Amino acid sequence: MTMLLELEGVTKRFGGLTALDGVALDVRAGEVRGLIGPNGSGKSTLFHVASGVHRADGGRIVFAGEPILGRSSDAIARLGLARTFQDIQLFYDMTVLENAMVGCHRLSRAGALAAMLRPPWVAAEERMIRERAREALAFVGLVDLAAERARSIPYGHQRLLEIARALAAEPRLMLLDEPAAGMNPTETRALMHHIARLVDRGVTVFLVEHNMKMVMDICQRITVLNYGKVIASGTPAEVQADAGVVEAYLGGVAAG
Amino acid sequence: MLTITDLSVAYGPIEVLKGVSLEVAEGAIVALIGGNGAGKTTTLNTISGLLRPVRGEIRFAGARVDGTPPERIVAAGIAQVPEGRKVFRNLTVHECLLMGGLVRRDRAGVAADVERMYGLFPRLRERHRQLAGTLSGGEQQMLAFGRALVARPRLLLLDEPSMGLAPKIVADIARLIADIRRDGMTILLVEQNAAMALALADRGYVLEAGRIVLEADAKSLLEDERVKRAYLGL
Amino acid sequence: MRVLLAASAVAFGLGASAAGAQQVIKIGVVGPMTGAFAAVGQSEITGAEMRAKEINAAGGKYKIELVTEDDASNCDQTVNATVKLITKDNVVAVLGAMNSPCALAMVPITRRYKTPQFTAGVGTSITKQGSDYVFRIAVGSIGQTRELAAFAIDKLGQSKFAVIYSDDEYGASMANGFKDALAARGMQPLVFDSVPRADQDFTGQLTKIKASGATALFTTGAFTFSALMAKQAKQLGMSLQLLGDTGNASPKYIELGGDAVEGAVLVEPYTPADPDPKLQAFTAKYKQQYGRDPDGWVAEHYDAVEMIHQAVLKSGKIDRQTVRDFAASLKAPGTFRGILGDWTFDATGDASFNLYKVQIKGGQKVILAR
Amino acid sequence: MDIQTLGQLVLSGLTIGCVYSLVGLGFALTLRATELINFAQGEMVMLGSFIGLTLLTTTGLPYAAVFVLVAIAVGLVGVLLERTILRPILDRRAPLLNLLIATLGLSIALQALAIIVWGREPVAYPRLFSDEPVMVLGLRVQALNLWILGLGLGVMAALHWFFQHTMTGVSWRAASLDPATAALFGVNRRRNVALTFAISAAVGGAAGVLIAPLFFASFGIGHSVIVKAFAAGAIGGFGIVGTMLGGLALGVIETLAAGIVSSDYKNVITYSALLVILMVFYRPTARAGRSITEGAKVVASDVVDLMSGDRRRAALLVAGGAALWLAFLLLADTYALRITNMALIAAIAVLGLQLVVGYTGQFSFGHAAFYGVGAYASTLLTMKLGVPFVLAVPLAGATAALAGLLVAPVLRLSGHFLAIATLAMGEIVQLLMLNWKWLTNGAYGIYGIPLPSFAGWELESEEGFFVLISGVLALVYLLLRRLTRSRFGRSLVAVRENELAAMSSGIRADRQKITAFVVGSACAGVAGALYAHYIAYISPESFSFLASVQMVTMVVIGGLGSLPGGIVGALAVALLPEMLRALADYRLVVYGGLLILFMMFLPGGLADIGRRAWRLAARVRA
Repeated sequence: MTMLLELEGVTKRFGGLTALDGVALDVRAGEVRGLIGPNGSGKSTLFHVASGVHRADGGRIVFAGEPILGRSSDAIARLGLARTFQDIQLFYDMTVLENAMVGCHRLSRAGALAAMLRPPWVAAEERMIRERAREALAFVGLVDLAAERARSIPYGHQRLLEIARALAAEPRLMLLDEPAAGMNPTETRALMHHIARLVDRGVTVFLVEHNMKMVMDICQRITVLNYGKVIASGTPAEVQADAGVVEAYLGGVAAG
Repeated sequence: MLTITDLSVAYGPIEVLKGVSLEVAEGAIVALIGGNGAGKTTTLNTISGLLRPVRGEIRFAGARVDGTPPERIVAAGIAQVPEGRKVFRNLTVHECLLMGGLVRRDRAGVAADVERMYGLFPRLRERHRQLAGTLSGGEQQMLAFGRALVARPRLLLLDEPSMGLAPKIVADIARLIADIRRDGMTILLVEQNAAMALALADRGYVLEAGRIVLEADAKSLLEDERVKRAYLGL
Repeated sequence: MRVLLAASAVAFGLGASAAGAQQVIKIGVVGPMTGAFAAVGQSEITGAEMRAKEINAAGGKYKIELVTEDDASNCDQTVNATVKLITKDNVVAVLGAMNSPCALAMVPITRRYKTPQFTAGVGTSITKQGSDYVFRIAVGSIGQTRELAAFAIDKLGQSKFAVIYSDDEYGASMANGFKDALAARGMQPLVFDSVPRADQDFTGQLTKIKASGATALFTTGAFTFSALMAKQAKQLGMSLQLLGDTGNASPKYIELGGDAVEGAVLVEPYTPADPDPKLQAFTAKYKQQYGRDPDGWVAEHYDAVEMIHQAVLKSGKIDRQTVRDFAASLKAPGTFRGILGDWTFDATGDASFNLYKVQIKGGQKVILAR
Repeated sequence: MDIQTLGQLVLSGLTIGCVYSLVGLGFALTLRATELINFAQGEMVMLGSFIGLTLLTTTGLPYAAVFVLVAIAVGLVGVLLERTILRPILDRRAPLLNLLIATLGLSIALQALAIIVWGREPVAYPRLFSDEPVMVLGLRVQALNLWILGLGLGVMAALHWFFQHTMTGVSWRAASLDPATAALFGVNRRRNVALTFAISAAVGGAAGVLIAPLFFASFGIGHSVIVKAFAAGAIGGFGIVGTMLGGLALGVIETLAAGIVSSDYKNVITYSALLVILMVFYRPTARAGRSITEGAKVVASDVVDLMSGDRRRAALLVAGGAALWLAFLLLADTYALRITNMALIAAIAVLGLQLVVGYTGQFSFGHAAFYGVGAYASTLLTMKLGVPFVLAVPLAGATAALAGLLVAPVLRLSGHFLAIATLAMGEIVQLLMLNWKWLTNGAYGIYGIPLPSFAGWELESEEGFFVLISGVLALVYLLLRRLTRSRFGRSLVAVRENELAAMSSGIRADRQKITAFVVGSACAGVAGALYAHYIAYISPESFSFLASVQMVTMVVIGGLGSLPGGIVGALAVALLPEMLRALADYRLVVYGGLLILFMMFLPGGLADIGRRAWRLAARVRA
């Protein structure tokens, strides 16, 4: 198994606060990897650093064999890393379909000049984009809402739309930041099903989630972050048995 | 003391709370737990008057307060320690504490209460001229507590007080909450750290996707299998 | 929009029929009634209006109707307004614009529609476009500055000049004219600097002048600018012989400048200081109607209206070409005499009359020479 | 230069700097409390100068007393304006751009009202103090300057004290940092906004009564300082102390520049310094703040578009448009054609701006600069190099595009910093037109620009121009329509809607923004070229900041993010003042008032009306 994403000694500081403190972690191609930890432990920061939204202050990040620390988020996205956000980030005034179409950006190439002159290949490309976007929507079951504005669809669907947009880019690695947040149990079950199918399509998934049941059920390996440091890494069973993890999650208060 | 009945709140077309009802008895700590996005913060912000409900009502000490502007709510005796602390970064520690007493008429009383907070949190006294943004996370949380307490509330709303804090400091915060309660404060505590919240609370509610799915006294919630699996990671 | 235009046409039609047997001479006036140069536009309108009222009150064969359009010193609006005056209001001649660039922008239009344009804009290029239909009713920048420079050198004994101009077409024309006039006498200004039009603080420029050792200062631009220069020079304790062109010849210059402009020497086409009874009567009448002394612009537009009136009277035709030909025929003194004296236009359409050299003494203008 | 002179320059710079600081504070305060750039701030200065004059001449009160009274009076005016005009718009959560246009309308209307009340001519203040200079540290200083410095610095000190040491001041600062949390502790947002407007207007009025004795009271007095004052705020990061220091620094810099270097380049130096400061210090804050177009009912997708969906309907629309066009060509009179032609030229430039502002969400206060570049390029190419018209126009577009590319680095800024940077950029371009005399003929401008000619046939008639201009407009419209409905167009809207998500989808946000800006500049360049050959005379004055502001107005009135809206907006804004000619003095009062009303009741622009009407029609037919 090859390593798709590798982090080594990654450190990120915000002012006086050290959000990530020498984090080392690797994601293997083809696995579903979980990242858990208390709120504020640095999980989202790690995703931001890995996807280029924030620049790490130190360490090494390699994605698909290329060092990516210091590259911009769009450059990293073009390498095949797609992601969703904890606080959903959609193009709210665009339609559901158009959101997914923007996801196809990395797979197409028509620029401003081509758009104005519109040679035949541009029309073909546009059709391709539309098809792929529809397919991505169909994958998460949103195709019926294609013409709705992203703003006006329910919260759970907005989360799925973010996943569809990421999927439309045909990524190698998908980072999902709390995909089940705000979903009811039925929606969460459907989401788990979607993630399993993603893996079947050959997409590697790296996710942050608070819903323990979901994490334990679908992840092959889990890394636990606390106070910006990795405190445990291993299979769900190993992590659950780790005394340090229990301590961190319970915040030092005896839980009876 | 606080009674919420069938509360629904929406951001634009999207309903975030779908008929929430809960009750906080005088002198009690009530925990509201749930995952991110479940609607916990929305509940607190609606109580504080920052959001207007679409349906339902909120009664505080017998009077309806839903739809009342936030400055009246805080004057009526409900103060909030918001999620992520939200200290005023470019104000000094002292000014932040004074902000807590903004709606109070008695300047002398505010000054005395600020002094009391310095007694309670000696770190804040040391740094009273420093900008709040330069404090550490734990110190900011103390400041946020102090700021809310200067308002002299009867009901304190706490939004994720443990968030992003080291275990040792979380323990300090838990002790602080217990102390405040011992002085007779009523507290509505929103937490993702369910273990900590339920250990402190008398009663607990579980919020999922805008609905209350469980409610019971805290002890029995801690024993509940669903809660254990979903929120305690056990 | 067409409805509105139609409505205004109807309104004009009614106005004409109410005038009865009198024939109406329609004259267009375009200039700045709003914006930074609104005060200059005020002189333009009132001058034309005063003569029009007199003619109408006399009840002769012809009645003057002025159609006034604001251009806010914006050349696009000038052109729009000119087209409106010519094609919609069917005026026999257009007075304006006041701002040289705007007057310049009008030239292609008045030439195309063969409509005489009488402008007080002094910019050199206005009459250089080869149009037969443009007449400058003021003394151009070259003529003015030549007279001013000669007077300053010969009669005031100055040789160390500083020139500060506002950075627009007017200021540049005047300043360069002055510089050329000095060069013709083998002199160079010690300071030759421009200021952005919106600026109001000139300490920097004045400091430079002080350092240069100049003894005379020629400022050109809006009179507000010149008055401010004078005030700030005085505040810095500088005593300079101030020189000004016709742009400063407004009574406002003295009012705004106060004792800072005491001693300034100006050239102007009209001065209320002239003891000539006819001119004194004109001054008194204007003052009674508009509450201040008339300036050169007032007199120029007053005369222009009368010139158009004369052209129509002489030919008996209300016709653009007739008015143009009449103006073009004024080659020698004696054909048409107005407040400013005998009117003549050279081949390019430039008017020429002697300018008064006046000095401000005790807040009043005193004639030094003509 | 001796130390004496240097001291004199610095002192004078500080005096004018005081005024920049005060007016700049007004900008900074409203900006921080409401994120609004208040164009009417200059009119508070104007009101201050006139009210001060009236009080001085009628009551004979001492200057200091008048100063205080004026500050109070103008402060009350500020509250009144906030209550009646700005609050209703703020309450609708209208996009910031709409508010900006409303304050612009307010500024126009107040200036026009001032003309009606106080007349067109500037009025000198009565002499307040002896002209005898006082010697301070070996410098000759006028008593007046000392008063200005003293009162100005006094007001600033008082404001500083207010914001640092009173509970109201502290709560104001808290609310400007984090309104939601401040509300939790009892800061009433509305009251806070009203307070902000009161203070901003009061310091503006105070500034007016300070500068008027130096510069005369006139309706345009505020106009001359607001750009510099805004720059002062930007230099100080729109902080309270920062703006005070920024204004003083700016005053000193520009006075020294005029005294030591050349006054020709004084403002070039000032604006360049401003650009450098912005680019160096304000990049990190780039992504902060609400976007200017947020909340706008912008067209983002083709589902709400008029043309798509139904081919027959589209054909009908095109046919109807063509018929209207032909009817206008045949029936309109010369004047109507003339003003329509001018408006259509503006529309071409506005389409380009629509791409930048409406689709990309970037602010530009310098669009007229590219219009000017195009005008000069085509003029010089045809007159100096003999390039034929049909080649000169596209080349002018290319030149403007190149100019757009050159200044594109400013696009790294965002929000208000981008606004001020584009403004400075526009001013610099205009100043270069003035100062590169060998090329542009400086302030004289260039006259005798040849008419368009096609293989020896000269275009002269208004009808001919109408055909030419509307043809170019149609072409530009078609190209931009294709552009906006493409992968590229979607990526622009994506960047505007959510830059973070756009970049995470692989979109090079900076490059897309720059491309849009360059295309927008090219449109302006083509429009400028047509303008030059149509009007036959150009000078730097035609391409000022005000022209840029008017283009932004056209975009907003037309409707953000709508290409047909851009055209209709240009027509409406260009033709409205012409239609109001009959109102004479009241013309601009009505025009300004209409702008305000429009922003109050039609925040979505004319495009929104069109969309609603279309949907209604579609429903009726269905």
